[in-house]
Amino acid sequence: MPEPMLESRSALAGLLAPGHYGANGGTGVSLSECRGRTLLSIAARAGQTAALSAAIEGAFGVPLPMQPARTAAGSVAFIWSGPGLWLGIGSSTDDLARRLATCAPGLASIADLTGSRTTIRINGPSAREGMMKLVPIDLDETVFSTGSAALTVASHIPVQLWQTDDTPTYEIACRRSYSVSLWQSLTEAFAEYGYSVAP
Amino acid sequence: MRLPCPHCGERGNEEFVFLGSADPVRPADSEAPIEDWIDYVFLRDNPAGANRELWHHTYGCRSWIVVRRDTRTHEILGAEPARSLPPPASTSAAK
Amino acid sequence: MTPQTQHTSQPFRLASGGLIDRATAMPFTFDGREYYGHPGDTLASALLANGIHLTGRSFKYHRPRGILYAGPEEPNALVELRTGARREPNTRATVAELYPGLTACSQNRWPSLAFDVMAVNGLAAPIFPAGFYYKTFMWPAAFWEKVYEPLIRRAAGLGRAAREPDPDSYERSHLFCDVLVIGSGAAGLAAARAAARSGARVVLCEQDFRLGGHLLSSRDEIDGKPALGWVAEVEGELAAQSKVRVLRRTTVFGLFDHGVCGAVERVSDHLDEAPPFTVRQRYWKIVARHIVVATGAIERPIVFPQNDRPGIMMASAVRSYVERFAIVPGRRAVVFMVDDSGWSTVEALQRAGASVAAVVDPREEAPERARSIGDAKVLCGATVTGTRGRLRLSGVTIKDRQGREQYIEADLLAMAGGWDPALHLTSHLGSKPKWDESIAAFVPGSLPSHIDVAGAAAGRFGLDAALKDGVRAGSEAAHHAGFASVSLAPPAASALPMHTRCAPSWRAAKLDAKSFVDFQNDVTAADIALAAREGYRSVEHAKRYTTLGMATDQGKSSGVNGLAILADVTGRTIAETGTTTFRPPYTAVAFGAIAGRETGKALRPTRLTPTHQWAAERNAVFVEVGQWLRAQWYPGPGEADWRESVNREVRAVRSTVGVCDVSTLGKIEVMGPDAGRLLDFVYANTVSTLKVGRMRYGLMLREDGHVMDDGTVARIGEDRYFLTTSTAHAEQVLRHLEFCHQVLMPSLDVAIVPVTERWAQLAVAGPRSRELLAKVVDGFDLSTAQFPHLSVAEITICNGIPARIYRVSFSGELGYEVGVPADYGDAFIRLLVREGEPLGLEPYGTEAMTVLRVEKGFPATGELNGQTTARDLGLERLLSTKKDYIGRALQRLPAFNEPDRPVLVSFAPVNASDILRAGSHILDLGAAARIENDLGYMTSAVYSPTFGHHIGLGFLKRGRDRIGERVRAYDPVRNCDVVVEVGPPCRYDSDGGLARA
Amino acid sequence: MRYSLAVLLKNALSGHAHWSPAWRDPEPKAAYDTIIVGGGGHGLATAYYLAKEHGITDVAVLEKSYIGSGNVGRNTTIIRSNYLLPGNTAFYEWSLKLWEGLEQDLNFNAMVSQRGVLNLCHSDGQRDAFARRGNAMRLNGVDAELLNGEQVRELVPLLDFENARFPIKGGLLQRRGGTVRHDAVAWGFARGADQRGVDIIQNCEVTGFRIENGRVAGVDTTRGHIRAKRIGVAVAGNSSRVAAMAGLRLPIESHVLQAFVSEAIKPLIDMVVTFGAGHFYISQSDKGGLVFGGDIDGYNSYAQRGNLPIVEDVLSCAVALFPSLSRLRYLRQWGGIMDMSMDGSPIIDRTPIEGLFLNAGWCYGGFKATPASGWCFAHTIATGTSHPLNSAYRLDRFATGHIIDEGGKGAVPNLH
Ligand SMILES: Cc1cc2nc3c(=O)[nH]c(=O)nc-3n(C[C@H](O)[C@H](O)[C@H](O)COP(=O)(O)OP(=O)(O)OC[C@H]3O[C@@H](n4cnc5c(N)ncnc54)[C@H](O)[C@@H]3O)c2cc1C
Ligand SMILES: NC(=O)c1ccc[n+]([C@@H]2O[C@H](COP(=O)([O-])OP(=O)(O)OC[C@H]3O[C@@H](n4cnc5c(N)ncnc54)[C@H](O)[C@@H]3O)[C@@H](O)[C@H]2O)c1
Ligand SMILES: Cc1cc2nc3c(=O)[nH]c(=O)nc-3n(C[C@H](O)[C@H](O)[C@H](O)COP(=O)(O)O)c2cc1C
Ligand SMILES: [Zn+2]
Repeated sequence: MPEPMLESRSALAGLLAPGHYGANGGTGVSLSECRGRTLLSIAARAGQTAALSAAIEGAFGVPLPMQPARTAAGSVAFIWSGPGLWLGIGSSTDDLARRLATCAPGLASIADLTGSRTTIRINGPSAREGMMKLVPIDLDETVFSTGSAALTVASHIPVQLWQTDDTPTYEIACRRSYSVSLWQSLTEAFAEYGYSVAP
Repeated sequence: MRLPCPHCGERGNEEFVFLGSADPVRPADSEAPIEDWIDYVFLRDNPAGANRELWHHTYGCRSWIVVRRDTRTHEILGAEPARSLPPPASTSAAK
Repeated sequence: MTPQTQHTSQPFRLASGGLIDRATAMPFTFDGREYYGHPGDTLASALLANGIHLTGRSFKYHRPRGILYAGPEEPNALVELRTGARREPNTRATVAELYPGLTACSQNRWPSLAFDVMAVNGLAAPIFPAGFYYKTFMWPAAFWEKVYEPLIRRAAGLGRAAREPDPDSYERSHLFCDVLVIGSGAAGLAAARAAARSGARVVLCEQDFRLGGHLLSSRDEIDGKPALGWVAEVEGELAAQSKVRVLRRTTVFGLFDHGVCGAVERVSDHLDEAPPFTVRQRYWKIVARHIVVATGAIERPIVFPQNDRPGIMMASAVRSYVERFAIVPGRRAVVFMVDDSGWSTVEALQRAGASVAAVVDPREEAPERARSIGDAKVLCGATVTGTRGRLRLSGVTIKDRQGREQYIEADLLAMAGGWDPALHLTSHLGSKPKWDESIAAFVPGSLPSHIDVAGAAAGRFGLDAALKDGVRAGSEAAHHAGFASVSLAPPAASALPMHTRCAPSWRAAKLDAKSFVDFQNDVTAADIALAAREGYRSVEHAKRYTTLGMATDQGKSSGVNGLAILADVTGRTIAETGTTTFRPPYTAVAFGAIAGRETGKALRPTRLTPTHQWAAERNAVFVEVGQWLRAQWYPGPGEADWRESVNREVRAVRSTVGVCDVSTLGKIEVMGPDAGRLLDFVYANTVSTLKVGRMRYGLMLREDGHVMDDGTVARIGEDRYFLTTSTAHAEQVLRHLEFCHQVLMPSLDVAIVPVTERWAQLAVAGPRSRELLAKVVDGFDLSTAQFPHLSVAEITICNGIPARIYRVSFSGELGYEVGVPADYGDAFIRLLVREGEPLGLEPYGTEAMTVLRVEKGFPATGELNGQTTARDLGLERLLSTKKDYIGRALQRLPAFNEPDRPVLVSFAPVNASDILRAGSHILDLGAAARIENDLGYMTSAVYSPTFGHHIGLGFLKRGRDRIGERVRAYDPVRNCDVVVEVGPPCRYDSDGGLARA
Repeated sequence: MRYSLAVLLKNALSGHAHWSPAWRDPEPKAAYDTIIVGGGGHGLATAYYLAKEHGITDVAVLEKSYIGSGNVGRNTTIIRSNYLLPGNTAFYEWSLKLWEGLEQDLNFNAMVSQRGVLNLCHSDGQRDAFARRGNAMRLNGVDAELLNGEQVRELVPLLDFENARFPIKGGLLQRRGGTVRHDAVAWGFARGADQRGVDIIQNCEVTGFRIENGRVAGVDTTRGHIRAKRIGVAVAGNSSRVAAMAGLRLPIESHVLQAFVSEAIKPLIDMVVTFGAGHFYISQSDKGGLVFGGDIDGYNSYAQRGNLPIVEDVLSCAVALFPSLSRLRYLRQWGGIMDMSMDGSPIIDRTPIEGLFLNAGWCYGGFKATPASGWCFAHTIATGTSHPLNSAYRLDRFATGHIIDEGGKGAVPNLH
């Protein structure tokens, strides 16, 4: 038997050198990658959406969002990903897949997507202004606020994003193969305000 | 151009892929008269005015939606998810 | 005088007044000479301050031309701004903001602006009327392209484009608002304030670098205070509100469907160079629920003989240069007006110390105002019949009411021809402007409910009207957007009420072949008459025949005069004649601004595979496959060219083992109790009969009967299938599945989830692949008995890492594909290579993969080109006869069943050293190279190290009957013609024993 | 009045006061032998060739607006015959041959400029597909050259070879391809037809067909009823609307295609260049404007205007391909209504209604077809049968499966 474990590698490995970049000493926003998350695609079986949401609420304390939004309890979050479809997020210790399988047998089709998306957190006073260069949707706080989520496109890259606090903080996820291109778009967009990269 | 996705809200048309008219109904099965098939696959009303058309929210929720739109003015007259529409004849046959 | 003071002096600058900063002198050069201006200047105003009117040459006759306007509607004063890679031809001096060190050059002249040899065109003008080129240059036939056309092309065009890549950067951003106000004149400011007070999200765009519109060049008062004070007050109020955004230097260039507007902000054009991290221009894509167009009005020139000399200027521009820029554009002026706003110009000139030698007005009586006009000679019922002066106006000939002509010396002629609402944007969505006889101008036609027009843009001239209308439009827009309107009393204006007895600017004089209508394109009144005479009577024909309104200014100044003259010569009314169509952009937009960052390498995102970093370290040569970058081959030490590398890679797979990243294949998981039913419907062959743990080849057709894609289908669980698609068709196939489910079979209980990026998928192929994989799987039995060809299993590797293993071969050898979570792909390939190298492993790229599959006769992109059928590919056995599926019905059409259709075969050169090339056509030996003899074509061709010669795949008529025969592979575009022998598609291990072993 | 330099000079002496109209403006007669619906390039060319080749001069062209108001007056003017499939190549080559003699034939300078059409390729697969096409052209006796990257660089040095997202690997060059002055084509054919007796009737919209016993008898128009024995419909983007008046449904959708022109500049781009890794093509007009375009907007439309996503795409591709164009400005954008057929190829054929003929489905490539289309349509109308050159362009090919799908895109019009 060779080496027992393989090392996991981020698609952005080598790109996220901590430091300050761009204008203004890099204080506009901070960018960091959200690593180590379990991602699951949760699809409700026909006619079972309500039952599935109830089962999940029972197990995790939050229901599934029924519109483009995010519900979260601790490190577990559910993000609307289309009608009858959610992205389940958990930390590696949440054991999300097994808990879902046990709480909702026959109610959902689940596929493991861990590692298939790169998620970047953007936080700071210029986050909203900068994000408007990337995505063609309205992020004004009256329209898109903490708990909101959307599927859209940034420079030809399909993305999913959601807001996690009022700073504001956004998390933007793209398919893994697009990570470097998305990172380049983000850093170009935020250079005007200055950004820091956090480990 | 802005299209109202029934799930995601109003979005720019760059997020969508257009397929064509939503009117043609797939014949009940492959043994249906060949004329019906030619009609379904190739012939279109192509109206100047209200048109029911299929769009796919490719960069959004990936739903197929039926949009009613005026082809002269581009005015949007309505939109609904394709899957909520009464099933076309062929579904029963496929079942 | 020291040279310094000589240079800094601006002889035509007034000692006081204006919105310029006299404390700072800014040097700039025009045509190589240095001058000075001030912050607040445009290039045009700075030139005028230095007494320079001559700034350009016209398009066709190369006539000397001067500055006509003070805004973006300028047709004449076009310059090449900046130099080198930043050179911008055709830049309007009237909008170029002055910055220290600005460099500009006149254009379309040789050798110099003052002496331009092409001005001989002007002498030949009689033989170059509108459309002359359609009537001549036809003899001898060959001369058009060899002689005439190159000459015409060289003479045409205005400035010269840069020839190096643009060093500046651009970006796009998005804005959403309840109310977009376009224009910051009295109407726009009033509208923005009213909308903002009601709580709406407001965006105000102003193309100028200062807010205020006409107020910047007037002495009007609002609410008893100077208008500029009111402007500052509103500006302050707007700036204080977080829901309001004011964008200066931002032109809204187009209105598009459903409230989408395009705008360009010139972020750094007023600077020598964009500061670090700052773009030159930003393209704003604005989505507005309501739009208030408050774009003002554009003053119309008067058409009269020789109305185009430098020194002839619009009356409103003269006002603007005097009041806003503190310049006196001439010492001795004549004012020619058909509209009363010209009186303000008379007053402004007099205030600036210029003498007004005469006021010429074809109307019969002067208004009240004329009485207090000092010593200016007021000639009512008079007209201007001609002008003099080569490079600058020297005098004006005037014919008075009695028909007597007099010549008056003057260096400035201001013309006030009336006003045209700047309604261009309102036409972008298809609304036709309508003629309003009461103001002798076109006004916006009926508009979609989310667009309103206010102030001069709506034909409501006069400051009072603009303010009232702005308040109305702003509150209504906010109201429509769902905000409670707040009642707001419009401010009161002191300005003189406008009276409307404007006379036609195109009938103020007797017209001739030197009465210019379109200044830039040299279209004269005579040209328009000629067009009508020749039958180009429709306004659209006249435009195209004469090129009226087709220059860089898009007829902002010439449009109405032109069509009014056309109406006169064709005996129709202006309303019957109609206008041509205004189209975006309102003013011309830099390509780079719209391209933004999405150009160069960033034109499209680049998709990288999970093993990219490793491959790069291994010096892989990458190839673009759609948006993906894939390793094409891995050069080895001492290898002379790519072919050697590929041969080595192929041999390794055939003899030991190779590994290839195939993660780019589309991967889709289809789950749920009805998954099998859906897949039976989308695949031509049956899927639902697969046993769990098994997989098969699957063929998808389009509904029109042709092949869409192929791939594999694996049954992972009772209700779970895993599909692969070709890299190229991944998105199309996914969308197609979603279509079949959501549109055709919505009642099926199925979930379709793309999982392409979940897996780093590595193909491990070759006789020793099993041996290699045995080292990494966690105790999984890879033997054929336990895990035969076309099996799938969910396993773990390397102590517990989840993985999927597929026994499948695209090379014909014993082969597997292993999927590991994408983040492990990098480590996994490193591990495989480390463990495999002692076994003889070579990583292989897409090139070797192609060789391997061509040897096996497997179709790929070249064969699945959208034009081929299952039968063409020899895959008819996959067409189920037991079920309905997409594409089945049309298999019945005659064309699908013709025996003559070219079918898939392979080719090998008879002379083993001959090279085969894809794209060759197939002919019978001895047949003439004519299309009637065309038998088919080659779709793929590779050098096969296995066979020691090239082999190809392709389609050949009746190919199956011709195995073993010789034909020609004819490739004239590459000078090749090779005798080849026809073979079956599969040349390597045709019974498939190796893959099953 | 014949055009020549001498005539031009003579008229110059009289201040151009004696030019006569290029075509008359007659009142419609009550009846014609043949009516052509649509005063675009194809309709006018059809009338011209009916008169010239078949001696049929009792013809009216009915145009709902001004002649040339449709696609002939709003296209990007590219002509070429670099087609792949049998049925297309010979037809388009015949068209190119007609272009080559058109000015002398019409006595009207349409500025046919054979400056070359270069299609760039960016991958080996694309190069092979170009080779297949180029070879098919050569088999048809058409000029075609396959260039490598270096040859392309020499020909068009302003292209980006350093920083391209999709590196340029070569190109397919047809030197005899080029551009033609769009409006002049409509005007030249109109003048030629008028001189041979054809009535060109503008502002005359066809609103219905009179059909008696399965045969056409005439049309209703906004200027009254007009009888005719034969009617040819050549209304491009409006084909479905007009066909519907005769109860026909067509394998066609109408889509908007946008085009753009830049400010005029001194000569910069010498030939027609098309991008192979995105939708973009460009040429420079005699006036100096860069004329360019890209993909169709992608949705059904009868409005002659489009939206921003295509504008963005086109200009991104422009700057990507030619980085030095970045600071140039575009001046105007407009749209035309394309008759997008289900296989991307046209129809020139009889219809199930006797005496009614159809010319449609030109997608965004019908300008180059104008002379041959008119020539073949005239033949079909005059003789009642297809000429071999248009024999593949049958209306019933969809029912037999003999589709002509150059791109292999299938029955989705917006993909062609
Ligand atoms: C932006 C753009 C770029 C293009 N680029 C190229 C190119 O580079 N090369 C190329 O080969 N092709 C190009 N094309 C395609 C080409 O222009 C068209 O295929 C071709 O012009 C169509 O034929 P036509 O000239 O007869 O059409 P049109 O000029 O559209 O003629 C049809 C006429 O029918 C009239 N009509 C419609 N309905 C009625 C009615 N009921 N009664 C009376 N009259 C009616 C219309 O008003 C119109 O004048 C382009 C098209 C567009 C829009
Ligand atoms: N006869 C006359 O004397 C006469 C005639 C017309 C107007 N006026 C004066 O003009 C004013 C009318 O007020 P108003 O507000 O209607 O017009 P305005 O001309 O004062 O303001 C229009 C503003 O819109 C801007 N603009 C135009 N197009 C734009 C675009 N596409 N994008 C961004 N900005 C754009 C202009 O730069 C200008 O600042 C009054 O002061 C009135 O007295 C006088
Ligand atoms: C090849 C070509 C070149 C053109 N060049 C110009 C031009 O230099 N200036 C201009 O204003 N319009 C130009 N146009 C666009 C026309 O003005 C007009 O927009 C187009 O013919 C569509 O007509 P419409 O806008 O009236 O609907 C050009 C059009 C074509 C087809
Ligand atoms: Zn959606």
